[in-house]
Amino acid sequence: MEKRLKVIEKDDVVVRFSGDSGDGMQLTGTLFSTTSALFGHDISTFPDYPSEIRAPQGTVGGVSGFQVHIGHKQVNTPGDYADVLVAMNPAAVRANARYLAKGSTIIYDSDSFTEKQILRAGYKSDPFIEDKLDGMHLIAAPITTLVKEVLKDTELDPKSILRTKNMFALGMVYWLFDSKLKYTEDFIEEKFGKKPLMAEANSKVLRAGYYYAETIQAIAPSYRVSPANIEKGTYRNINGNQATSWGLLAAAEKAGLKLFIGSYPITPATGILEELALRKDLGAKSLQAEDEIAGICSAIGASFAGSLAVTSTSGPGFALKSEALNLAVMTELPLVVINVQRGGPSTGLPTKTEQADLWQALYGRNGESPVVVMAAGTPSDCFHYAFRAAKIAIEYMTPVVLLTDSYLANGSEPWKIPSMSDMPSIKVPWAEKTETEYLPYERDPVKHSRKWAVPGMAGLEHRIGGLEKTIRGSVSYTPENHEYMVKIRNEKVEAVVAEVPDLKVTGADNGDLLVIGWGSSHGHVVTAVTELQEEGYNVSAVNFNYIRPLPKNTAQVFEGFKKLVVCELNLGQFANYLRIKHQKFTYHQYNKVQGLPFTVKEIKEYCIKLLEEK
Amino acid sequence: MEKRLKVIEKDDVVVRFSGDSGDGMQLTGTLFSTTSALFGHDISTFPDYPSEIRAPQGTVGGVSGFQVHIGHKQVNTPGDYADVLVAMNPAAVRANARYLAKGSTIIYDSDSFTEKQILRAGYKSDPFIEDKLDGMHLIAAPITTLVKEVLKDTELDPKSILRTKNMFALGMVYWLFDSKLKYTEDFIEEKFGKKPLMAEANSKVLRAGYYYAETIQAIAPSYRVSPANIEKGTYRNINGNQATSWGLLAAAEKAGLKLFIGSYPITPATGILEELALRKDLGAKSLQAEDEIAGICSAIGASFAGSLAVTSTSGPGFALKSEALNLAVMTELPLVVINVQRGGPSTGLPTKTEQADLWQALYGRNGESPVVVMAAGTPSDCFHYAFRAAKIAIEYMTPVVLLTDSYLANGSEPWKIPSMSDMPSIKVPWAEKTETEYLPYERDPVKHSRKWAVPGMAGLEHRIGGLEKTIRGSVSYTPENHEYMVKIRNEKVEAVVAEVPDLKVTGADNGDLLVIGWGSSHGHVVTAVTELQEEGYNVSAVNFNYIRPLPKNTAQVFEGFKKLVVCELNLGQFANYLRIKHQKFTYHQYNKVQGLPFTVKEIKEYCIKLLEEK
Amino acid sequence: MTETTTHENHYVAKDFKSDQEVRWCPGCGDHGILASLQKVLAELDIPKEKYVFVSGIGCSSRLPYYMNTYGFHGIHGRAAPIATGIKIANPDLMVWMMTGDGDALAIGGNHFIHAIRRNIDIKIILFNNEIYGLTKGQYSPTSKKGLVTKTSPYGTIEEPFRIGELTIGASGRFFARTVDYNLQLSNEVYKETALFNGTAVVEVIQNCVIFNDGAHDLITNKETRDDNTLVLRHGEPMIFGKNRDKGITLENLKLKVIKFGENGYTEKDVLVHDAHEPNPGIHYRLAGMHLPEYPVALGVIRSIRDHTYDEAMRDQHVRIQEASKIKSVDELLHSGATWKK
Amino acid sequence: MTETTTHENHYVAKDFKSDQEVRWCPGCGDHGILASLQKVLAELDIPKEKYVFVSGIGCSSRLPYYMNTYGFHGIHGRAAPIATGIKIANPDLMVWMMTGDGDALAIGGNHFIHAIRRNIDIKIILFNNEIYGLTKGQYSPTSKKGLVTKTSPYGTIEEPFRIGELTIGASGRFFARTVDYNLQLSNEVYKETALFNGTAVVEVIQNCVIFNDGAHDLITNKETRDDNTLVLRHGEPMIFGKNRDKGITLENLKLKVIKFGENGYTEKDVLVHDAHEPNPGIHYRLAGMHLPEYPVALGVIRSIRDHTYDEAMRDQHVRIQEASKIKSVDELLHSGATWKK
Ligand SMILES: Cc1ncc(C[n+]2csc(CCOP(=O)(O)OP(=O)(O)O)c2C)c(N)n1
Ligand SMILES: Cc1ncc(C[n+]2csc(CCOP(=O)(O)OP(=O)(O)O)c2C)c(N)n1
Ligand code: SF4
Ligand code: SF4
Ligand SMILES: [Mg+2]
Ligand SMILES: [Mg+2]
Repeated sequence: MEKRLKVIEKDDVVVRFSGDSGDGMQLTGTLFSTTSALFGHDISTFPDYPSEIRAPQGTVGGVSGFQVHIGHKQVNTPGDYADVLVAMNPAAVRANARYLAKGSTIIYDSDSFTEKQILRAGYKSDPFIEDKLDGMHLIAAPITTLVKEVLKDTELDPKSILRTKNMFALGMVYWLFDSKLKYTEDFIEEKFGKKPLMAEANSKVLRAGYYYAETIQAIAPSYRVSPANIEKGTYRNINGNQATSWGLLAAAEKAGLKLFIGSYPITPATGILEELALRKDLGAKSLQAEDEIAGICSAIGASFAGSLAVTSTSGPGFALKSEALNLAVMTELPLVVINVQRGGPSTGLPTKTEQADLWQALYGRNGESPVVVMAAGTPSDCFHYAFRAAKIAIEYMTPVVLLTDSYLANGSEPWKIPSMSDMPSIKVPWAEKTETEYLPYERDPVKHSRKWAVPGMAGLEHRIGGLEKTIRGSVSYTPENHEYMVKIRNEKVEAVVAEVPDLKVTGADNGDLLVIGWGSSHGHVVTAVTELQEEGYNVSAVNFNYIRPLPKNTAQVFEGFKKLVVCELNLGQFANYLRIKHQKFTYHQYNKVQGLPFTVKEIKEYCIKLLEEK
Repeated sequence: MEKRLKVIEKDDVVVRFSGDSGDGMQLTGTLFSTTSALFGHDISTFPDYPSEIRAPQGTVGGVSGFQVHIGHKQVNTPGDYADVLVAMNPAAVRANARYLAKGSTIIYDSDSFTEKQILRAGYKSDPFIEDKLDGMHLIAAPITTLVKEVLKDTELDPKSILRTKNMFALGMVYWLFDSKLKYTEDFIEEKFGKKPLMAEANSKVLRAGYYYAETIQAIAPSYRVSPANIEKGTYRNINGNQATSWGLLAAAEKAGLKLFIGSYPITPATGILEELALRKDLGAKSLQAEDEIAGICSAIGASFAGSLAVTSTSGPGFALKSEALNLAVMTELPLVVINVQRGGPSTGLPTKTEQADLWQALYGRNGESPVVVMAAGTPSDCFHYAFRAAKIAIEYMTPVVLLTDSYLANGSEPWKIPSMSDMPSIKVPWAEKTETEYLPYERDPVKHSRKWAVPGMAGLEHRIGGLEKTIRGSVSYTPENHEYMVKIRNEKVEAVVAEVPDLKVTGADNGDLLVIGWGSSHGHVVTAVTELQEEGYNVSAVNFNYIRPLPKNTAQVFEGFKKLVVCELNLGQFANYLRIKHQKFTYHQYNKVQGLPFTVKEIKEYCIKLLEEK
Repeated sequence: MTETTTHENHYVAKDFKSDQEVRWCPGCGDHGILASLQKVLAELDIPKEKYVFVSGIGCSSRLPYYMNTYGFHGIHGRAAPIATGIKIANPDLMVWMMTGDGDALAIGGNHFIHAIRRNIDIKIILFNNEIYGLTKGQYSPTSKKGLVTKTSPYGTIEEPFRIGELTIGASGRFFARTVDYNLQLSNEVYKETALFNGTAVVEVIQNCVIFNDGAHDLITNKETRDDNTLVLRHGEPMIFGKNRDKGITLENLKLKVIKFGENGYTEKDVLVHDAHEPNPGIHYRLAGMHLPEYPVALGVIRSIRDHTYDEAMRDQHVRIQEASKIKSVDELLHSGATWKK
Repeated sequence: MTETTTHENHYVAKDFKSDQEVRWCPGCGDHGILASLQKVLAELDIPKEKYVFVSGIGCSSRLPYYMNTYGFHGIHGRAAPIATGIKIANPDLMVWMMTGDGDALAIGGNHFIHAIRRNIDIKIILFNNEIYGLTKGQYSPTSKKGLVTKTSPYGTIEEPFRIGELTIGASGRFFARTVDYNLQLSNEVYKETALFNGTAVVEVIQNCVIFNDGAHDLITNKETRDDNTLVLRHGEPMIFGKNRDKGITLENLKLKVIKFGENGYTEKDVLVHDAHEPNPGIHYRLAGMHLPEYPVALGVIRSIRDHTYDEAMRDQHVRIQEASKIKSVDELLHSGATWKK
């Protein structure tokens, strides 16, 4: 599933405020633009009023919009398509539906989506379905109700109260973009200087919107890639969590197994459990467990009973699963553990992205505890890597940890829909009743995997568990047996290298600098390097999706370059892992730990600096 | 607390079976010797019968003994002092009390310790206290009762039943030494060939003893070091868990804090909770929590409230604590976490030793999660390192993980009792109410530690938690703040290097080979190297007790040697850590993962081989 | 906890407001709980620095930030052991625990029942909105069977916990129930909670306006609430209803709702509430009453003074320290068998 | 679980013995439990390969090794979620869970109450020796207050859980109690357990001869047991005592022990046991009875057939699969908004 995409990262974003003429959208847009400009962004704006001064309320004609294009780099246009749309009513949706970028975010006042208003906007049913926007990132907020509630103790008249709705929406957008409220508050102060009631009301509502977005953990997808050489085919939008879930469903279907997921909700991983809970139509069984430990343990139970078992979580929950993950290591049962990384440590920054759980995935358990570790690179390839993770787990009878992150989980992109008949087959290593006794830990000579006998199969009854044991499954404290088992479990995971495709280099095989990324660094690393190449630099890039084991040709690729730099959103975990696995190379590090993805610009700047140093 | 000990590891052990003449001790001893010899051990035995044929039952005069000295190397004598004593009655204890090695293990039939028997043996009160044996490793087993129970359905007469007691004791000893039962079973079969009832009874009881020892997780201390240049002073025997507990009590006293321990029982760490539960006399507060998570969380709460807070556990429990440990990292509260390592992964080998939780201690948490990591080297220096761990935790406001292991926890050795007035002081970084606002995350410019304000201090009220936060303690999602905090938490842990003494090299500062150990490798590494030096090899040794941060002079020491080898009981965790921290050196590895400590012999052999390779 | 002596600290509710802006959704029941707690604290005679507010994770668990006292925002589900550690470390503190139905009963269920069993002096305020608010609307262990949420798109298939039954089943000595915006009852209940010594559990019927709006409608809206709730007060008869014409009696081993004047029932048949009866049988039933068969009981349902864990630990320490000869670490190190070299 | 049809599998107890040698201490109550379970399984008409024995960690949790069926020896406290996963994955299996008082109620307490709440069809046999056996004698959440153990050298200071109250407080539908070596009663109880559909909790009064010998002496020794226990059977009056001259009645809202002939009480005053009464009030009290005031109730105390979690999930799957147009992953991938390039 290698797609050749020219990955373009937009260091810029287009926001459109849209509502009825009376909704104060122009003001909102202006305030947002100015705040952005003050923050140092380049901006370009485009206000568009309805042609009539007072168009019929609630109709498409009455919609007033204000579009802002903000960017790190020079911004030359107000943008063609909006990435974020604020829609105060159904008409605003209708008016803008075709000007939305793929995978954009729509914040809307759900209170205004009454049947009457919907009809008035010209819809017959659900606007989002009618306009095929249900693949977008929809954030419904009952803005009218909330504004009334915030101001319930004020002496303002109802009309003035409703006039502050735009501030609520603006507050939410500010939260999405981590903006400061200061400029807008000062503006309000000044504008309503003589009407303290109004000033206070507007400020209050602005902050209420901001906090509301925080409280509901509103997250805007921040990842966008556009295919360059677009292949023929049927496309859809897909986000990382959905792609992960579907990849697992695909693997279950291919393997002929039932899919089981046992999870506990946690941002930003909840979407996987939510998606699979929907998929009862395809026979997926989901358990919302009482906690993360129960989540993984139920999955281990389901695996013992013959399901394709999955547990999904994020950093803190992954920490809680460590003890039980070792039970899967010891019992050598197939298990897919998905960790959607977020900012840490501890509760950290729950809605932000980071790549700092790599150590935990590799080494965060007691004893010698080898597991396969993989990382997806883009929202849509979560499908591919989830499928592969399941295939390896089953065929090698091993737990596999798949790392994604907040950035992938919430990001969406157009995706060429694969056909199930093109997907590789998955061979389940079923045990069979034979003349000789079933030995639970007898191994395949190449893969070192054991055979899978599940309850219900007559004559294969056996007992396993977390104590060290012999080939027969009986408990053993024998020194030599323990050493043998520790080593063979390790070798089994190393043997997975047979499934790992060689690293593909973006650019020449030799050069001055190799930029190394892993997982979701993909887009930024490849884009930065492609741009550098276009600018004449002797630079190439690789991005790792298989971490343990590493691709066979890793050292060989590294050898082609004078310098190596590892880019990751942590303090250098993958770089250190490479120091262990390929000690002979010198690794530079480019790290960022801000809860944000890289920008292309900063990677390029760092690379140029590194190339200039001698 | 650097003691200059010449560390001698005994690769040999002396076992003495002792009981009434009718107790069958000679047979037991012979069977044990033969089994050991068959296993490849060198042996030397010494039977000593009572002078009278039928001495009065239960008296010292009636005691019959059989001593076996077994060893890996050549064994030349039956041994001076016994390391393991099997005592079938009080008289057997009396007869052997002064022939016991320090820290030896006594397995005794508690059923025979009736008042009458005790008096008969010449004791007035508790034999173990009277003979000052309460510092020994005592294993009480109600052998008589258990034997009766095992054979309750047999048709044997009561007397014959009691005659099998020796087999129960023998079974227990076999378990302690991981011996096979086969030879003894064959012997029984042959001996009682004509009396199937007797044969069956003896076999049954033998196995019952073996399983009993397994069930109660009987562990024999296996570590013995004898001081060479013995300093003047008062000595006592101490085992690792006790020394750890007492080191913590000492730190609490020095710091003027109350000690709090919140733990959940788990082999081999339970001894620490048990010891501190006894120490209510010194004000120690202990909570046997409902699980490991509650254990660490209660300790975090106690720390927030101003106690010296501790939680103790072993591998699987340590895994469960990972999430909460990060809460301590984030809130920057002092906390000592003791992990008494055992064989893993998962439940693994609960009673066996291993050093395979190093990764977990260093990296087993979500996000960038720096903690101080230390490891004790001998049973008695657990006191010293527990004290130091507490001192660092308090003075730097940080969690500290102290690693010991089964081998240290259960091993005991003579220890020169320190005086509290010689212990270093501990300065608690209390916050004080000043004119300016208390800022929970304001830092010491050198240590980077924050100040400690605890509930009850008026005017310092504040709120902290697991979300990322600013210097004022308020929640913050700001990218720059997060990056700053991630880095400063890291730097704080690195700043602890100021407390870390330089590595001391055993031997010359330059040479052909440096043998590197950490934690409990101490004894074997140093002994092996000392012996090699005596044999003329150009070899030195270092043993690490501070893992994160590493001693300042680490690289400098490494530079003096042509080759480096890291010896550890895992697959190479410390070696890999050194590859990260000091990438430029080449590390050889000598690893063992058998649930057993090293032997001096195998380290020496490996070193000689390595020296011979070019 | 500190004994209440003369009223020296003249606090007003505002003194307990922290400088952090309250970030809950407008209209959220949490605002009511916060206001009520601040008012009650101001009425107690305890210095501000002696309060500690501990919480787990969830919307509800944000409360400590808004309270100008010592506060600890823990991790999900673990507020109870954190609070336990604080209370043991310093029994002079008054420790409040703020938690949600997910925090206390899903991931934190075990700590919850163990705190109750130990009877450690912690005041647990459980915000029951029958949903996971902070993570945007998944069902919780108290969600009504059949509820459609993000993780139960076809309706849940599990019976909810009844918090009162669970609490009393775990040997709970104090259980009360109140409603977020019923400030009068809440003040009363929180005050009794503050003064109680031991693990106190208060279930607050709380409305999440965003993800589970109206879940408690039958017992909170003006029209129906009086007929659907029964406010229990120690020593008072169990009478309820808009017209105070209904009551609770015991019949055939079961509680029964009666209407005065019907089937010959009168006020005399009504049970009188005894919150201090040690035998938990009747409290278990009262706490478990639920619609439609029964009204939901509010107020303090059970309140039994028993030895607390912190008291017992203190007693044991005093006793042992008096008896022991070991008074310092030096003495400890030299105790037992030693020898000189 | 599989329905019991005609008896095709002619098993004897020995067929359920595995080849592993039983390693419990001689005299340990666990031997009795194992023997009884093997006997009961042999009497059921279910093929051996359909049984799964799941456990946590502890002496008790070693049982699966000795049972010649599928077995899974899990990690400490987590048997319930493992069993839950197995049952959901394959509802045709009969899943038994072997656990101890520490395993189920200390570290595993949360999973225990959640399994019960969900009413998933798992048969939980809880070996209650009121001690941690495997780790050599620390107190457990069921140890009697004051017990001296290795971690409570001066006696424990906490009240124990009463397993029956906790179970019913968590909405338990089945609770029974038996005694390790009372094989006759045990067989009866385990058989009812096997045939019950839903989460069944059986508390087995089990003696640890090594670390807590005699803890249950009053209710197990021949002298006193008949006066200290009450065997409940559905439909039978609650009569007990060596001379069967005592019974249980309800008075002043509380259960009361009466002696026939004293104070005018006769057999007529005695309550009749109704194990199938859905209202948990009376079962809660019966399960909670303890010495010295009351005899300890044995037998099946509560047994309520309710929709199980596994049944509800199956029903939901059937319903949704019938209604949905998506029958394959290919169809899923093409559902919703797509476009062609
Ligand atoms: C270990 C862990 N697991 C999961 C989460 C995600 N999480 C945060 S709050 C919450 C549930 C909140 O529900 P509740 O306790 O009812 O609080 P509410 O928001 O409804 O007040 C969850 C699942 C987390 N933060 N940490
Ligand atoms: C995570 C973890 N914590 C602690 C332990 C140690 N441990 C094993 S069994 C046990 C308690 C056993 O008590 P119980 O469940 O009552 O079983 P019993 O041995 O009495 O049958 C403990 C604390 C462990 N194995 N794993
Ligand atoms: S999401 Fe619900 S519970 Fe959370 S603050 Fe908003 S209304 Fe309150
Ligand atoms: S220690 Fe106790 S519970 Fe464990 S096997 Fe022995 S008697 Fe049984
Ligand atoms: Mg909630
Ligand atoms: Mg037990």
